[in-house]
Amino acid sequence: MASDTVYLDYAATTPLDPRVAEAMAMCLQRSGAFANPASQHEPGLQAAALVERARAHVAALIKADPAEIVWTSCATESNNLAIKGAARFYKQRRGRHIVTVRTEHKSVLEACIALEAEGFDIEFLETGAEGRVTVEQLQKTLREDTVLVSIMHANNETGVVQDIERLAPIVKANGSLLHVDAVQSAGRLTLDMQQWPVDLLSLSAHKLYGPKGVGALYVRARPRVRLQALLHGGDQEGRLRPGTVPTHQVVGMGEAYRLAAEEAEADNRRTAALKQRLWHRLVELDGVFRNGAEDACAPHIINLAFAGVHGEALAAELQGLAVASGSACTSASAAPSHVLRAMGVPDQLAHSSLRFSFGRFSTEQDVDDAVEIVRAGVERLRRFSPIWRA
Amino acid sequence: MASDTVYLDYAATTPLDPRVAEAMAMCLQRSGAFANPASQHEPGLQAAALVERARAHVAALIKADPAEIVWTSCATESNNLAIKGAARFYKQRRGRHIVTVRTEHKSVLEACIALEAEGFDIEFLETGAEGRVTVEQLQKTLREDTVLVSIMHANNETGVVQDIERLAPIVKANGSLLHVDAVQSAGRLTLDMQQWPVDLLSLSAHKLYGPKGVGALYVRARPRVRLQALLHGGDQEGRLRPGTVPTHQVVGMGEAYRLAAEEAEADNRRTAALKQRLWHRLVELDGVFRNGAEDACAPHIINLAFAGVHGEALAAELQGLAVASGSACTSASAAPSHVLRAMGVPDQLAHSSLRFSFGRFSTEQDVDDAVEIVRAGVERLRRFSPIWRA
Amino acid sequence: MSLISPQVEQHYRNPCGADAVLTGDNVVSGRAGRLATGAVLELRLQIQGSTIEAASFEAFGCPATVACGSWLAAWLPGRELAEAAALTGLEVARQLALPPLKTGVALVAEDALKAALQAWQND
Amino acid sequence: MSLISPQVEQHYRNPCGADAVLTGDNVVSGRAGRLATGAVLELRLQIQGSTIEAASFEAFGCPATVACGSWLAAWLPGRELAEAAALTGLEVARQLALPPLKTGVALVAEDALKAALQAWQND
Ligand SMILES: Cc1ncc(COP(=O)(O)O)c(C=O)c1O
Ligand SMILES: Cc1ncc(COP(=O)(O)O)c(C=O)c1O
Ligand code: FES
Ligand code: FES
Repeated sequence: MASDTVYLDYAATTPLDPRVAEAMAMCLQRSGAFANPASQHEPGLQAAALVERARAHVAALIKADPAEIVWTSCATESNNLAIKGAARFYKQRRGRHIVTVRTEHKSVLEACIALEAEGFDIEFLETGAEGRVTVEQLQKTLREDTVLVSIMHANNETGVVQDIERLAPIVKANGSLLHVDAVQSAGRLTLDMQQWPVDLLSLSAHKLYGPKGVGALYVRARPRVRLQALLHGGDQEGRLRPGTVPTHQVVGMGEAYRLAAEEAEADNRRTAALKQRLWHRLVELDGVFRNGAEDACAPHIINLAFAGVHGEALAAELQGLAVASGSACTSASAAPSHVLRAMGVPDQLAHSSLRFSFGRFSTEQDVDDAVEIVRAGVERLRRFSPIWRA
Repeated sequence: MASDTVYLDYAATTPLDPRVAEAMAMCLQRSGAFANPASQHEPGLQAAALVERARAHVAALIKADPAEIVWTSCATESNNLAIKGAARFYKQRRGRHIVTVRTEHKSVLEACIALEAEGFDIEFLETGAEGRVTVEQLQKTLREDTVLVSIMHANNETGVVQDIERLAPIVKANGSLLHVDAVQSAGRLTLDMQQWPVDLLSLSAHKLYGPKGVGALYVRARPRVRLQALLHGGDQEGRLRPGTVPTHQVVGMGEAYRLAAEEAEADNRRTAALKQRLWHRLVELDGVFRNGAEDACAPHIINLAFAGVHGEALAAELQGLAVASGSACTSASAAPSHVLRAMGVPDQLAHSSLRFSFGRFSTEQDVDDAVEIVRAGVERLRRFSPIWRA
Repeated sequence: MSLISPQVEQHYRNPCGADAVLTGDNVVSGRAGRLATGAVLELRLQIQGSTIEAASFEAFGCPATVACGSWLAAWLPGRELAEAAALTGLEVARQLALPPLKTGVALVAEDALKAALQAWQND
Repeated sequence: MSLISPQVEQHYRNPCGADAVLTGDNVVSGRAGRLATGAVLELRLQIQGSTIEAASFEAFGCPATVACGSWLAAWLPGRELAEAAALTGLEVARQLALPPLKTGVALVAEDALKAALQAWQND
């Protein structure tokens, strides 16, 4: 990428940590662990050993047992496997009622909706302007036939954090399974599978300085959670996920998670400070609003609305600055973000929102440059905005 | 891997071509195309451009249009998406009869069998000792409600090649869809989607000097073949395969396929010669048989039975030589290869078989070393074999 | 931005009639679009007899929306009212090489123009 | 090979009684297992009175199969017939630290031993 672009889109994807790239490169050489980790010959066993070491690193970050980690090809697959897999396996035993939240990632929402065709009954929890689900709401919605509840930890658009520690026991008391999409929170917030009664947890590598194209699903072993596989055809990953395990990819994820265990605290302190710096500067622009709960937010994400200017136009103004525009304008609909709408953000502001997200390589200079670029864009667009009167 | 291991297991997985590793490394640097190819900012568009160039390279090798290539996470997923996706989409229109072959890869067989639970009727074509399906057999088996036929091109255990050019028109004349698993044949045999009436074709990167963890599915555009997706949750890949596209992985596959277009012919001439060299030397051992048609075999695979010795024991003898043992002894059953059994190979010989497979980096020295290692192992084991009398 | 043609790019970066201040008896305005769908366009026309003398716009929307406003503000001055009334959104979309996804934005532009011409008639 | 314990490795690489040639009136043999399941073991015992004097084996099968044969050929000489008859496959599996997957192979070994002892009785 153009080296002069200020990259504040870490929630979309992060660059690799150079140490991760190095660990992967070892597997990519002819002299490295290139063999198929399922092969029973010596080179295969060497690759398998690396795969298992990586599994242990991922497990360690969430305080799980390595045997509870299933490799997948991305968090979209993890979410689909968790939701469809559990729903299909337990529907006879338990029922066909599924509960999730309107602000979930598309891969959760659409996996749930796909299950409607199989006779499942999906119920969506609403969130207030804060973007948070309450204990009372959840309690009211659970039914005897609720087979699965899927609630994300940190939201990818707003950073808003759901209080899994308080919500989880309620789901378990009802005898339902709980799936948590922890893609944005892994390495940013504490995840503790020994303490939290969570059954399934989705993880991704590429939001935490690991490679794209690999993810993981935590599947609780005690009591054992069962799933119906989405793919068939091999004995890999306890038959939950057949296909040759890509050694370099999982080694990259393992190394990324190992580094996170060591460095996340310092990273998070830094990104939280950068986020505050950005907010304090931009709020001076007038008509700038923060979407989502300020006091329950992942350290790396901030979502801001700029009254009077359109997010897509603003994004086009931001030459040299990579951030995410709120509205999903590359998709067929010109609708603004489903997350912001679900939080009751007015249409105008929902269309006017940008997500800024920070990471290990972000600097104060990045923030200061970003502020100048955004200020210029907002000021130009407001000059001919029919809805902005300064 | 131990650099003194002779690696003759290219059909399990290949090492990366160093040029592929280099192309991938460019995407793995912070200064490289690390952004999310779905992002609309400049770095995202740069990544998307690389993804599209890679798609064009893959399409070119099989004479398809780039828009007909869908990225997947591996060929196991390609096979599952093709088979379940087509069967589920067309069942109402066409019927629930599916035809495949007993010698297919597990991911095809198990995907088909998984469909039985949804009311599909799976019929398996038998092969003779040659391992080949005949036109007459296929013709006899097709029914009016046959929705899908899945036949692999080159077999992964024996190298036996099905005559897709003759079989495909028969499937199409019947109005059924045809899926071909071309994982082992891509880059080894000609694949021409302009000439062949094939609807769906599965491809993998890691059998052709590309990375593990990425594959592709060819989906014919004219007439357009429709599929029901396995995963839900994003607009990527025409909604057939949501999830962040892993730029470095698809760039690796693209580069591998680009190189194959240039170098496959020379590679194949070389591997075919190495295979003959191995065969001529080993046949001197007595009681060595070749599994599968000799005259319709992919250039890189040879499967040999060593009478009187067990494949797993032989594999354990072969310190310093990486080849594949026929029987699947790491799985719960001690059954010999389903492929060899389907070909009518007697139990004893099926248990006594090894697959040798060659590739771009194989040398005559590799062959000669392999012959000596195998000879020593076979001779030792035969000395106390209850079923071998020299 | 992949959805942006060179024509849109030009008008978006250097819009025509975005800074013009049109006032007076012979100035009318028309507004179209909804905040909910993310595109609002307001057009002002200064009219003399049956001729449009000057035009300006304000826009809230994606770059294509801004470009539509700018294109109108550049094209309208000097036109007869009848000619302006005959302009369609599809023609605007064609002129700006908008992708199909953005046709809706051009229809908003047509509506804003129609609303302004209607306001003149009602005057 | 991940399914191979050190005990199996030792017996497989250096099997006992694989090369012994036992012949004579007081030699019986027992065979068990099937080619179909990939493990065949043949055991020969040289018996004097109620004592096993010598043993040899032949095996077709995975390393565990070979190791079972070798372990028997090493363990049996000097044993009383009654003691040999009491040996179970599970004990063989335990001695060789076989993984559960390979228990079947040890049961084949037990069967071969039983068959040889039976042949002696029938003699
Ligand atoms: C919260 C959340 N869940 C799931 C995903 C899907 O991740 P992937 O693109 O790796 O499939 C993302 C990434 O966009 C995310 O932010
Ligand atoms: C013929 C064939 N089909 C499918 C596959 C599955 O490929 P992957 O392991 O990449 O999913 C393989 C590889 O083992 C194969 O040889
Ligand atoms: S904002 Fe203009 S179309 Fe989405
Ligand atoms: S060969 Fe011994 S168990 Fe499979």
